[in-house]
Amino acid sequence: MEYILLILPYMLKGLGTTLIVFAITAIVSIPLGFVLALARLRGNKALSRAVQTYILIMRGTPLLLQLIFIYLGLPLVGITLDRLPASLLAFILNYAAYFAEIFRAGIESIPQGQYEAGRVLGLKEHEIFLKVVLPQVVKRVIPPTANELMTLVKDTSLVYVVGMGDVLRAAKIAAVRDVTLIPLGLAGVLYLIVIGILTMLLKKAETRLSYYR
Amino acid sequence: MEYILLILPYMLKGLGTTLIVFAITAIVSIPLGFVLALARLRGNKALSRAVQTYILIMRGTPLLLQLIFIYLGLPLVGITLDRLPASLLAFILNYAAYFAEIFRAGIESIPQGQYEAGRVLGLKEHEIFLKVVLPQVVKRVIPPTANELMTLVKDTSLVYVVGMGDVLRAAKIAAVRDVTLIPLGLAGVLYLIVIGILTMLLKKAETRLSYYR
Amino acid sequence: GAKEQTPTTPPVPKDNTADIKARGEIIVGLDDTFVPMGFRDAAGNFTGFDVELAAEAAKRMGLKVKFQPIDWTLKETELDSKNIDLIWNGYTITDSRKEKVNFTTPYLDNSQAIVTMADSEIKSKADLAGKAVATQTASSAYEAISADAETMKGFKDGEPVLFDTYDDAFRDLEAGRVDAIVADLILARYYTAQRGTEKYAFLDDNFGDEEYGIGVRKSDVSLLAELNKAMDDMKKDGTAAAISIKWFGENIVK
Amino acid sequence: MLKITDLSKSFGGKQVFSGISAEFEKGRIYSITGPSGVGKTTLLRCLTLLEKQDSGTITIDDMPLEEKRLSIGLVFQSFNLFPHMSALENITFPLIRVKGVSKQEAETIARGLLEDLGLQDKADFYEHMLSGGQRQRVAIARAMALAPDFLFFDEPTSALDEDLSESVGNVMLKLKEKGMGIIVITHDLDFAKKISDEVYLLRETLIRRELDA
Amino acid sequence: MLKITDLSKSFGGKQVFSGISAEFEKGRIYSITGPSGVGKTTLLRCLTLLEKQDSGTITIDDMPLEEKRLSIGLVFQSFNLFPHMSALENITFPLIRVKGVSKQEAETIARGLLEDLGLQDKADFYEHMLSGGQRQRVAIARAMALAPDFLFFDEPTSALDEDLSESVGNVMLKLKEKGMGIIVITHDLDFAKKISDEVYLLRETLIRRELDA
Ligand SMILES: Nc1ncnc2c1ncn2[C@@H]1O[C@H](COP(=O)(O)OP(=O)(O)OP(=O)(O)O)[C@@H](O)[C@H]1O
Ligand SMILES: Nc1ncnc2c1ncn2[C@@H]1O[C@H](COP(=O)(O)OP(=O)(O)OP(=O)(O)O)[C@@H](O)[C@H]1O
Ligand SMILES: [Mg+2]
Ligand SMILES: [Mg+2]
Repeated sequence: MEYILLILPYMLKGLGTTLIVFAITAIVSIPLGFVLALARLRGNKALSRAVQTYILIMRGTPLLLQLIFIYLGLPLVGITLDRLPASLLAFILNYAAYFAEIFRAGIESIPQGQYEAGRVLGLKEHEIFLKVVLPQVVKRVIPPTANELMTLVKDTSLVYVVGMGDVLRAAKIAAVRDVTLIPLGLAGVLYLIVIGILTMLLKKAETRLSYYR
Repeated sequence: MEYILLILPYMLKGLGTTLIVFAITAIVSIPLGFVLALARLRGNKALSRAVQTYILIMRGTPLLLQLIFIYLGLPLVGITLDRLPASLLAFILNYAAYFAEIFRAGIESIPQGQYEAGRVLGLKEHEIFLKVVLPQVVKRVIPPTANELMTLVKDTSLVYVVGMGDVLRAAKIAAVRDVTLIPLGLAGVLYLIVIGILTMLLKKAETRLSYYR
Repeated sequence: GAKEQTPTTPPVPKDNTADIKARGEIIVGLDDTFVPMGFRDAAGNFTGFDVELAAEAAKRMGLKVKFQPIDWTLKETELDSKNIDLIWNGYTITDSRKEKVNFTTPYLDNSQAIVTMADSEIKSKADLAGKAVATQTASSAYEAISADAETMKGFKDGEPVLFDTYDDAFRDLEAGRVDAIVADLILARYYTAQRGTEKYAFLDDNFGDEEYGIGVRKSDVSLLAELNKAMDDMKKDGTAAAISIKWFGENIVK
Repeated sequence: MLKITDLSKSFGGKQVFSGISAEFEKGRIYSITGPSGVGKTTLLRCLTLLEKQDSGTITIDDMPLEEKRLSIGLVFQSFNLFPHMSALENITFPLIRVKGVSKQEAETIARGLLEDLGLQDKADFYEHMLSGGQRQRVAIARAMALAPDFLFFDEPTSALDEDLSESVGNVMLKLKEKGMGIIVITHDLDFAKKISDEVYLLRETLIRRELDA
Repeated sequence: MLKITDLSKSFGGKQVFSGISAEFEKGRIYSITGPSGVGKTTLLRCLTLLEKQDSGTITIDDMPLEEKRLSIGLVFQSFNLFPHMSALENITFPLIRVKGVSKQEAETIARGLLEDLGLQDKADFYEHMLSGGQRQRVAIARAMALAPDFLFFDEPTSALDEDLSESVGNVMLKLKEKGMGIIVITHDLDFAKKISDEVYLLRETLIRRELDA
C-alpha cells in the first residue's frame, strides 16, 4: 500500500499522457472516420477507391510502424514533427480508418426507405443524412465504436516509441527497478477505472437512444 | 534487395508464429464471443452480470498485462503454462470479449418481428436463433468483426512478452543487429499482404450475403 | 511546394558540436527501463550509473544535460535525426554499430555471463545442450550467442528464448520454463542482487568479453573528442570510481 | 375449442381492452373488426403468446395456451418474412423443422400454396423483390402450410385486390372444411360477411355482431 | 399538369409495364387499380424519381420532373416513418426544413392534420408504439402537410376501417378543393369511385376505366 502511494504520482503523470492522446485522437478521428465513410460510400469511383486503399494501408500495417514512419521517416523528406504531434497524427490517421469501416457498415444498415422518404419529402441530401440517417446510425454503431475506443485507450501506450511516457511505461520502469509485478497490476487498475468510466458513459448513451427501435 | 532476401527466411518464420496465433485465436474466440453475447442477452440476471463484468475486465485492461498475468502471474499460484498455450489463452479470453460486444449489438439489431414470426411458426428457440437470426447477424457484423480481426493480426506481436518470436520481433532483431530500418518496412509489407488477403476474403463474404436486404 | 534541388555531391555532414554548445544543452538518449544503467526513480527522475556519469561529463563540458527516453530499437535512427546527441546506456561496442556511429573510448568491461538457478545441473557451456536458454531481445547477449552458432544450435529449439526485459527472463527462470539466462555480467549481477544472490549460480564459462562505449554521431568529431577528454578526467580524479562504487559496490570503470 | 376468459390488456396504464370472453370452435371462421388502434393486433398477439395479457386466461381444448403452442398460427399485419430466405424457403423451412416433413414434400406443399395464391413464378424471389401484395401472400402461405388447429390472420387482404381477396377467402374456406378454426381481423366487411360464420366487433371489449346487420 | 409519355420499366429483363401515356391535372383526383404485382408501386416510384424508367418521359407543367421535385409528394405503401421521431416530429420536421415554416406554425399544422385523422392523442408516440392504421395515418399526414402540387398515395386505406377511410377521403377532397392533384393507388373500388374524378386500371399499361362500369 505504501509502495503504491510511492509510485502513484509518476504513474498518474503517465496516465495524463494516456488520456491526452486518447481524448484528442477520439475527438478528431471519429469525425474524420465519418467523412471517410461518406467518401467511400458516396464519393465518385476514384475517391471511393482512394479511401479504400487508405483504409487498407492503415489497417494493414501496425500502428507502431506508422508511428515510426511519421516520427522518423518524414524528417527524411523535410517534415519534422515533435513527439506529441507526430503521435497524434499517427493515431488519428490510423483510428480514422477503423472508425470509417464501422460507420460505413452503420450507414449501410439503414433501410433504403428512410432515404427515399426523405427525398420524396423534398429534404436535401445533407438534411437526410444529418437528421434522418445519422441519428439512427449513431445508435447502431455505439457498441463497435466502444470496442475501438477501448482499444485506443490501451494503444496509446505505443507512444513509448517516440519517447513519450504513458502509464504503462511508468509501470514497466517501476517493475524492473523494484523487481515486482505490483506496478503492472496498478496500471491494470488505472486502465480499468478509465475504461469503466468510458463503459458507463457509452451505456448511458445507448440507454438514451433506446426510446425508439 | 539482397539484404531483404537474407533476412526474409527468419522473418517468414516469425510470420508463421503470427499466423498460428491469429488463426487459433480467431477460430476459438469467435464462437466463444457468440456464446458470451448470448449469455449476456439471454442468460439469467446473475449470468448476464457475470459476463458484463468479464467483458469489462477483458476490455478494461491491456492484453499485454493479461498475457503477463497468465504467463508470469499464474506460476506464483502453481499453474505453469507453456509459452504458446499461455499466449493463446490470453488472446482467446481477450478477443472473445470484443467479439461478444460486436455480436451482442448484431443480435440486438435484428427486428423483434423475426423472433416473433419464428415463435408463432412453432420453431424452437435454438432454431430461430441459428437459422433465422444468426444468418442476418452475420451479414451485419462482418465489418466490425473485420476491424477486430485486423487488430488481432497485429496484436499477435505481443507474444514477445512471453518470449515468442513473431514477425515484428524478427524485424526488430534484424533492425538492431544491422542498424537499419529496412526490416521494419519489410514487416509492414508482410502485414499488409496478410491483411490484404483477409480484406479480400471478408469482402467476398460481404458480397455473397448481399443477395438480400 | 517549391522544387527541391537535388545536390550533385553528397553533402558533407555538418559537425553539430557548435550547435549543441550554442544551445547549452546536450541530449542523451536512453532506454528508461534499463536498470541499473539508466532508469527512473519513483518520482520519475532519471537515475542510474550511466545517467550519473553522463550528468557529470556534461557538467565538465559546460553543458546542461537532458535525458530523452527512446525506443532502443530505434536508437541509431534517433541519433541520425538529431533527436538525441548521444547514446549512453550500456551501449556495447560492435562492428556493425561502428559503421553507423562513433564510439568513445570504452569505459566499462563486460562479459556475457550464464546464470542458472543455484540447484541447476548445468555447470558448463556444454551442459546447455538441449536446454532452454533465455536472453533479451535485440541485446548484445543475443548477438554474442548468435556468434557462437555451434553452441546455439544445441539449445532447445536451436535458438534462445527472447524476452523484452531481463526481468521477465528471470521470472521465467524461476518458473522453470527456461534453464539458463545469458546476460551482460553487469546487469546480471545487479538483477541477482535484487532478487537474492543465493538463489542463482554464475557459470565460469561465458559467451565472450566486450566493452561499453558512448555512441556519438559520425559527424560530431569535436564532440567525441571533448567527451573522451571529460571521461578521462573523471577516471583520473576518481569521480568515475565513486559513481561505480555507489552503483556496483566496487570500481569496475576501466 | 379456443376459450378466452376475462382478458384485459393495457400499455403503460392505458387500457387497450378488458373483460373479453369468447369461445372459438374448430371448423369455423370468425371475423373481428374494429376501428384502428382499438387493440385487434394486440388481441391476436395475446392469443399467440407474443404479448402477455394483464389478466384473464386463454385455453385450447381446456389446456393452457402455453402447452398448445403448435396448435396456433398467425399471419402478421407486417408480414415478418425472413429476408434471407426466398419465398419458397420461407414456407418450406418451418414445415421441415416443425412438421418433420421431407424437403421434397415441403416443396410440393409450398408450390401448391404459392400457385393457389397466384405466386407460382415468385418462388425464388426474396422479400425485397416482392410487391406489397406478394409479400402478404407469401406470409399467408407460410402460416397455412403448417395447418395448425387455429389460424389467425391480421388484415390478410389489406394489400390485395378483390380477385386476390377472393382467392385468399377460398383457401380459408378450404382450410375450414378440413376442420381448422380461423380468426380474421379485417376492415373489409364484405369480405368478412362472405366467409365468416360469426363476426365480432372489438371496442374496449369483444361484441358479437349480427351477420345481417 | 403532370404528363407521362410512353413510360416503360422492367426488372432484370422482365417487363413490368410499357407504353404508359397519361395526363393528370391539378385539382382532380385519379385512382389507379390493378392486380397485385402489376407495377402500381413501381409506377409511383418512377413518378417520384425513386426508380428510373427504362424509357419515356415525365413532365410537370412542361418541365422535366427533376426540376419539379418539390411539386410532388408520396405516401409509401410501407409508410417509411422516421423511427427516431415522434408522430408529431415526423410531420413537423420536413415542414420546417422544406417549407421554412416556424416550429410553432409547423406544430399547429401537424396537430390539425393529426386531429383530422383521429390521432390527436398519439402525437408523442414513436413508430413502434403505433398500430398499423395509426402508422399509415401519420404517413398520410406527413405527406399532406407539405401541400405539394401533386400527391401520390400508395394504398392509403389498406390498414383503415371504413370510417377512417372516409376521413382520409374527406381530407383528400379538401386538398383537391385547394387545387392539389391527387393519384391514389387502391384496391378499394368503392373508395375509388366515391372520391375520384377518373379511375385507371394498370395492366401492362394504363387503361382508363369508366366510372360507372
Ligand atoms: N428488385 C426487383 N427485382 C425483381 N423484380 C422486382 C423487383 N422489385 C419489384 N419487382 C417485381 O416488379 C413487379 C411490380 O412490383 P410492384 O411493387 O410495383 O407491384 P404492385 O402493383 O405495387 O403490387 P401490390 O399491389 O402487391 O403492391 C412485381 O412482380 C415484383 O415482383
Ligand atoms: N409499446 C406500446 N406503448 C404504448 N402504446 C402501445 C404500444 N403498443 C401498442 N400501443 C397502443 O395500443 C393500441 C392498440 O394497438 P393495436 O396494434 O392492437 O391496434 P389495432 O386494433 O391492431 O389497430 P390497426 O387496425 O390500426 O392495426 C394502439 O392505440 C397503440 O397506440
Ligand atoms: Mg393492427
Ligand atoms: Mg405496391
